[in-house]
Amino acid sequence: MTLQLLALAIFDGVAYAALVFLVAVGLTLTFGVLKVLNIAHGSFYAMGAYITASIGGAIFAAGFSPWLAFPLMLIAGALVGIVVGGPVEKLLLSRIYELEDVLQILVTFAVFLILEDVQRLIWGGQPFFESSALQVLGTVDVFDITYTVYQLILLPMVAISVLVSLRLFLRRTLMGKLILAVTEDREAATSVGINAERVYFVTFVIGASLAAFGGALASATTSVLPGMGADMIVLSFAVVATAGLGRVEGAAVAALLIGLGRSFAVYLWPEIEVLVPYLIMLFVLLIRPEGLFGTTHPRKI
Amino acid sequence: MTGRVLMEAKGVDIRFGGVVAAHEINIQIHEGHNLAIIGPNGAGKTTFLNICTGYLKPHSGQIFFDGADVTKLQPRHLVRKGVARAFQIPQLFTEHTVLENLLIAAAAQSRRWAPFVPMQRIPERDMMVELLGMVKCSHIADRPVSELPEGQRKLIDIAIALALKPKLLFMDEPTSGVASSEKFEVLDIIANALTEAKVTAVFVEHDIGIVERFADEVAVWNRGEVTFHGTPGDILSHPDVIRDVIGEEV
Amino acid sequence: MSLRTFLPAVLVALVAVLPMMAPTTQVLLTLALAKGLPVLGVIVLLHAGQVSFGHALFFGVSAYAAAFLARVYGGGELISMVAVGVLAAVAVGLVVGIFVVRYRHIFFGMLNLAFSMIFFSVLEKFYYLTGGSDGLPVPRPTVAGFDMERAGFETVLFYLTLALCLVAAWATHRFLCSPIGNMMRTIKTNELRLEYLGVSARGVLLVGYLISAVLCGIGGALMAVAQGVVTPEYVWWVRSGEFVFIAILGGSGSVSGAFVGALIYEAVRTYASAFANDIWKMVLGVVLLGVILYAPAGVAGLYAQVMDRCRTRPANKTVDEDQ
Amino acid sequence: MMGIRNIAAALAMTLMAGGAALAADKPADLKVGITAFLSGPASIFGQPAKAAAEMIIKDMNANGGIGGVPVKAYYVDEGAGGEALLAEYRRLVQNVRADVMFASISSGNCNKIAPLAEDLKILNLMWDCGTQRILEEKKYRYVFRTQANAAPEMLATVLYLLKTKPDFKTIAVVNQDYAWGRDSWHIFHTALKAMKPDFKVVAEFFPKFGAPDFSTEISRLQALRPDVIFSTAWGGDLETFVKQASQRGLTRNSTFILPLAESSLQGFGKALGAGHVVGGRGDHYFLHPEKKNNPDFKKFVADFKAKTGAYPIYPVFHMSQALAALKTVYEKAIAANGGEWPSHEQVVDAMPGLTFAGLGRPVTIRSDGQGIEDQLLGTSVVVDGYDFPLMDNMMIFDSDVITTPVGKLSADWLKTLTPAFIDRVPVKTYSR
Repeated sequence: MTLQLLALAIFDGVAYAALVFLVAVGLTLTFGVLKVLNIAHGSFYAMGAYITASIGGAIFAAGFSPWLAFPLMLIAGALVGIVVGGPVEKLLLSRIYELEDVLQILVTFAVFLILEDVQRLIWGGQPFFESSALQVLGTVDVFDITYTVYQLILLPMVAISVLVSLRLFLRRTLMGKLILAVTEDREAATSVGINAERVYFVTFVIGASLAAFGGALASATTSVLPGMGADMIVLSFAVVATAGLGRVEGAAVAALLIGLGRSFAVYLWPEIEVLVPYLIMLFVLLIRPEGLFGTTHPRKI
Repeated sequence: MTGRVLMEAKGVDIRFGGVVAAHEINIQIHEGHNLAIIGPNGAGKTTFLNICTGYLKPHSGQIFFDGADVTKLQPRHLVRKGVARAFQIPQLFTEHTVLENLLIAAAAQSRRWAPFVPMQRIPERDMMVELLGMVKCSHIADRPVSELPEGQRKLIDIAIALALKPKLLFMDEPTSGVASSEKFEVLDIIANALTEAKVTAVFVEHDIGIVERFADEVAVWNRGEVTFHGTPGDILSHPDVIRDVIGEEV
Repeated sequence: MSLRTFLPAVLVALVAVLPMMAPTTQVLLTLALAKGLPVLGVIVLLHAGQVSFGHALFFGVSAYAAAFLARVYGGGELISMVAVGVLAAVAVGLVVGIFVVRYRHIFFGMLNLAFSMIFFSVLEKFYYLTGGSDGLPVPRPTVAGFDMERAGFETVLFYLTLALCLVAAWATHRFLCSPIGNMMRTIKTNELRLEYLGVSARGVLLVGYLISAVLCGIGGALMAVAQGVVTPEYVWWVRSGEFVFIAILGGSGSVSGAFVGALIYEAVRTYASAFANDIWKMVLGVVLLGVILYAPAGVAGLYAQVMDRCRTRPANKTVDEDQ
Repeated sequence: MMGIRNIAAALAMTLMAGGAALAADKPADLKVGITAFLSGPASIFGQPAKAAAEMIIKDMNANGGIGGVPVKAYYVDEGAGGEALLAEYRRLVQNVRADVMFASISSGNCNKIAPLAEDLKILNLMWDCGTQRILEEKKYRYVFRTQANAAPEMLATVLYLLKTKPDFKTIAVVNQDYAWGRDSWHIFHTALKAMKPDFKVVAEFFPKFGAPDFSTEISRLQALRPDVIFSTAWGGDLETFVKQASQRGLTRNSTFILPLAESSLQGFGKALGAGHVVGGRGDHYFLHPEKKNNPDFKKFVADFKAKTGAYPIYPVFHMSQALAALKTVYEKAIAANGGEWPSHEQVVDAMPGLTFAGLGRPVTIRSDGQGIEDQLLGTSVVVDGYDFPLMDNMMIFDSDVITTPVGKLSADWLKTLTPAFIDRVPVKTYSR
């Protein structure tokens, strides 16, 4: 493998990792606080993508500037987080925090199934392809290879800024500190009077918005089609488990690991490309069952 | 102090973050001598039980049982060697009845897996019914343990440990959660059962009255260290102990 | 015989004679029963408080093993195909099981999913061996050496499936009541105490895992033979999800729930997929939510409740004495 | 009641099958069960085909049906999954008592259905699926294919490539990771190797079916710069791949060989550009050079566009062929039966040797049940008046020569080809 190919594999891997990170970080954040692995997270991702692609397609066809795609993505993310994620937490999840783990997962699985068909009913079965946002930023040649600015520069930058702002939010703002407190020790946090319900709600909406925003960003680079949510939830879980459940910064590292692993596979051994995330996850968990950055608290007895 | 050394801790150290939970602990547990562990909250008493039963691994030091180094063993290995434990918060099988809890323990003890034989028909059943009688719980044999009051749950927890036919039994505050009027009665039941089964007991206890009556030896824990170890008569009258431990209790 | 046991016996008898009345239901019932077996496998693990989102793995491994056997010998024998399928499922169950029993809850569920997805990808990737997404044909096997026409074979297969299901249900029930079965159930309530009984919780869970793999194995091989073809669809996550769904629908508390759930599910699916294919997943989701929130014990649980009510109503006075 | 009726019906069928010489009564309608993807990604094939079937059947029935009997169609969704499909297939054959079944689009489904149809003794026309294995590996009495299969389709693609771009040196493949993607590449590669030994495969990618993103593959292809990039992908996957490749400039550097692109031309929009090889699994093209001025053809294309909003694509042609076969075989069997309505077995007997014409050139059924269907390929060209690429430099290959001979396996037969074969295949060339 030449140095040129090495560089190319890294570029591809980073661009891919950026997208995966955006979705996985929402999942891990939600899990950290609610202790529920939200399988419907993949649906939020898909819905963000569908909304951006369909509305974008309509307004660009009507002659509006393709630059509008970027604010549209933010709106789509927030919209899905609040309009879909909000009610799911308030009406459904809030009723099941006392249930066994198994049933909690199944409830989010049920939500996932329902949202899958909701998407099908709204957007049909055929793929959407709306890449105005990607085209408007143009391309850049690196080592004679044409890359889109969107994938090579914008996506990694967005991912980094989300990571940084999330860190600042969690460490510097009151809400952020509350979220961290609940993540660390739910009982202690509620016993000192933190309104856990509100923290749950806000966290869930943020998590859902991040997933939808990830989907919105992805919609410019890929075709939006049924089933994309299912693929994404499994991939995100691989990232989150590799990192350690609830680890925000860890998710960035794990996403990078899996993104690079995948792109190197395409260069070196394309046949195992789809297996790479799982292989990495299994390998990590075999050595560190709690994930790369996870910690185990022995139960107090 | 006489009797064979059953378990011994040598230079045991453990820290959690900056907190020293055990420091240079050296202590011997003698066969037939019931040992009470007293000390203020957070002194590292439960941590010591956790280390002795394999739940926690010390950062340095060793644990010997019957002369063999057992420091690295898991709780289940120690149980197989004869070290059982009852917990501060009773650890029961909450979807099973009282008798079923004991039957599971008995089956575990005799390694009777019997994958297609109903558990109610195992030969150990009679023994467990008898054990229930010994701890005066026959009348609740078929009640789900989740419905029982704390005192009874504690008894069942200890009965489960006894069903394992241990040589050495650790009990973490066996009378906490038991109404003070019943404490002596409960511990009488336990002590009788222990004597009958020839089990050496190590128990963490706050109630000095109980300690005086049931312990053959007393060890005092403070900030992760054993500060005193001797007969109840010597230790409980020691002014430092009265000031640091007993005074706090009263 | 009490009403409580009488009705299920009637149900079994009804299932047994239905194909004589309505021949087209025979294959449908065979498929439903074959699917009930892996559901039973999922239920075994639910008793340990664990849910596997990848149990279609063992279903598929067995189905492919049966198909390979038939291909190697240019046609197979029904009994040996089922036996080889089960052996393969157990072998894979042992390898995967040793790894996954170290984990609980979400990790357990999702790692199972990951393994099944790896196998799914392998089936599609190693195309020249596995036939890729087209799968492998499973030629109609001989039965105890006899070549049979489709109609006769399907009848034999149906009654074999029914018999195997009854045996499996009985054996699983006995297992769950046995000492080791009870130990496995304590993984759900207090794994720490189990370890403090000198028992390896992982070891016990592995036994349960292998039993569930056997159940999936029987179901997978029967399904392969009944369908006449195996495809990677057998291992897809949707199928694993279906097993879990049926387990919850039927009621995870008892072994009968698996088959009751599978029969209801297959019947509704067959007739609903014609008109409601577009919203099929939504229907599943809504039903799943409804069952979890309002009838957590599933159909079998509802039945038990109704029976309890029938029993206690005329005998209200005696209830107090029990207290 | 129900049970007795079913048993009686089963008995009646057995008697009928036994006494094939008896003339059957003319039924009230001729029931045809049609399986097609009505949901899922492959519904881009199934939905147009269903629309075409509705149009053609309506037209047929308006003109007296088949031998005076109207045709009634029952549609089954292949997208519901294998089990549901088989259950529904059985229901149509055993309960609804369909006279003929058309199944299916997916090769995987054809694999499942062919043995079932044989056991149920029901005439089954494989109307769209591509796998050549079914009829090559086993002899069927009741299963026929009213179109070509993967072998002549890929062989024609190789021939077109070698006629138009004989000097290429390097090739890469990007196919969907499922049976069709693997199989079609295997056939294409075998045939190409036999007729042009000096080329190099620089990359083989099989991204998973429904992959939403090909960025990494495209980077790799840009670094490798193959002369030719082959892909039998279809539907959303093909559109995504071509669009992403076009954004990154890959379509300017390499020639794409896309044997199924006829079905996606309208979806490509401006992305594909000129100079790439386009095929349509047969002689299927809404501007078919031999048919585009035929008034019936023109009317059908116009009606179809009016009904569905799009131009017809190859599954529409395949459906027209299956329905043409249905009509023709019944007429042949009626004639053979002295004008009486034929029994099911008589219809089956009339299938081998049958020649019929749908919207394209005529198709003939061989003794092994395989249809001989000519193959059209062309080169993409951008033309004013259409907002998607059309085909130029079209060639229609005669399929007698390029279809694997009866009794041979394609995998073996293709290896026996030589470079001389290229000029032995009768071909007609048309420009736009």
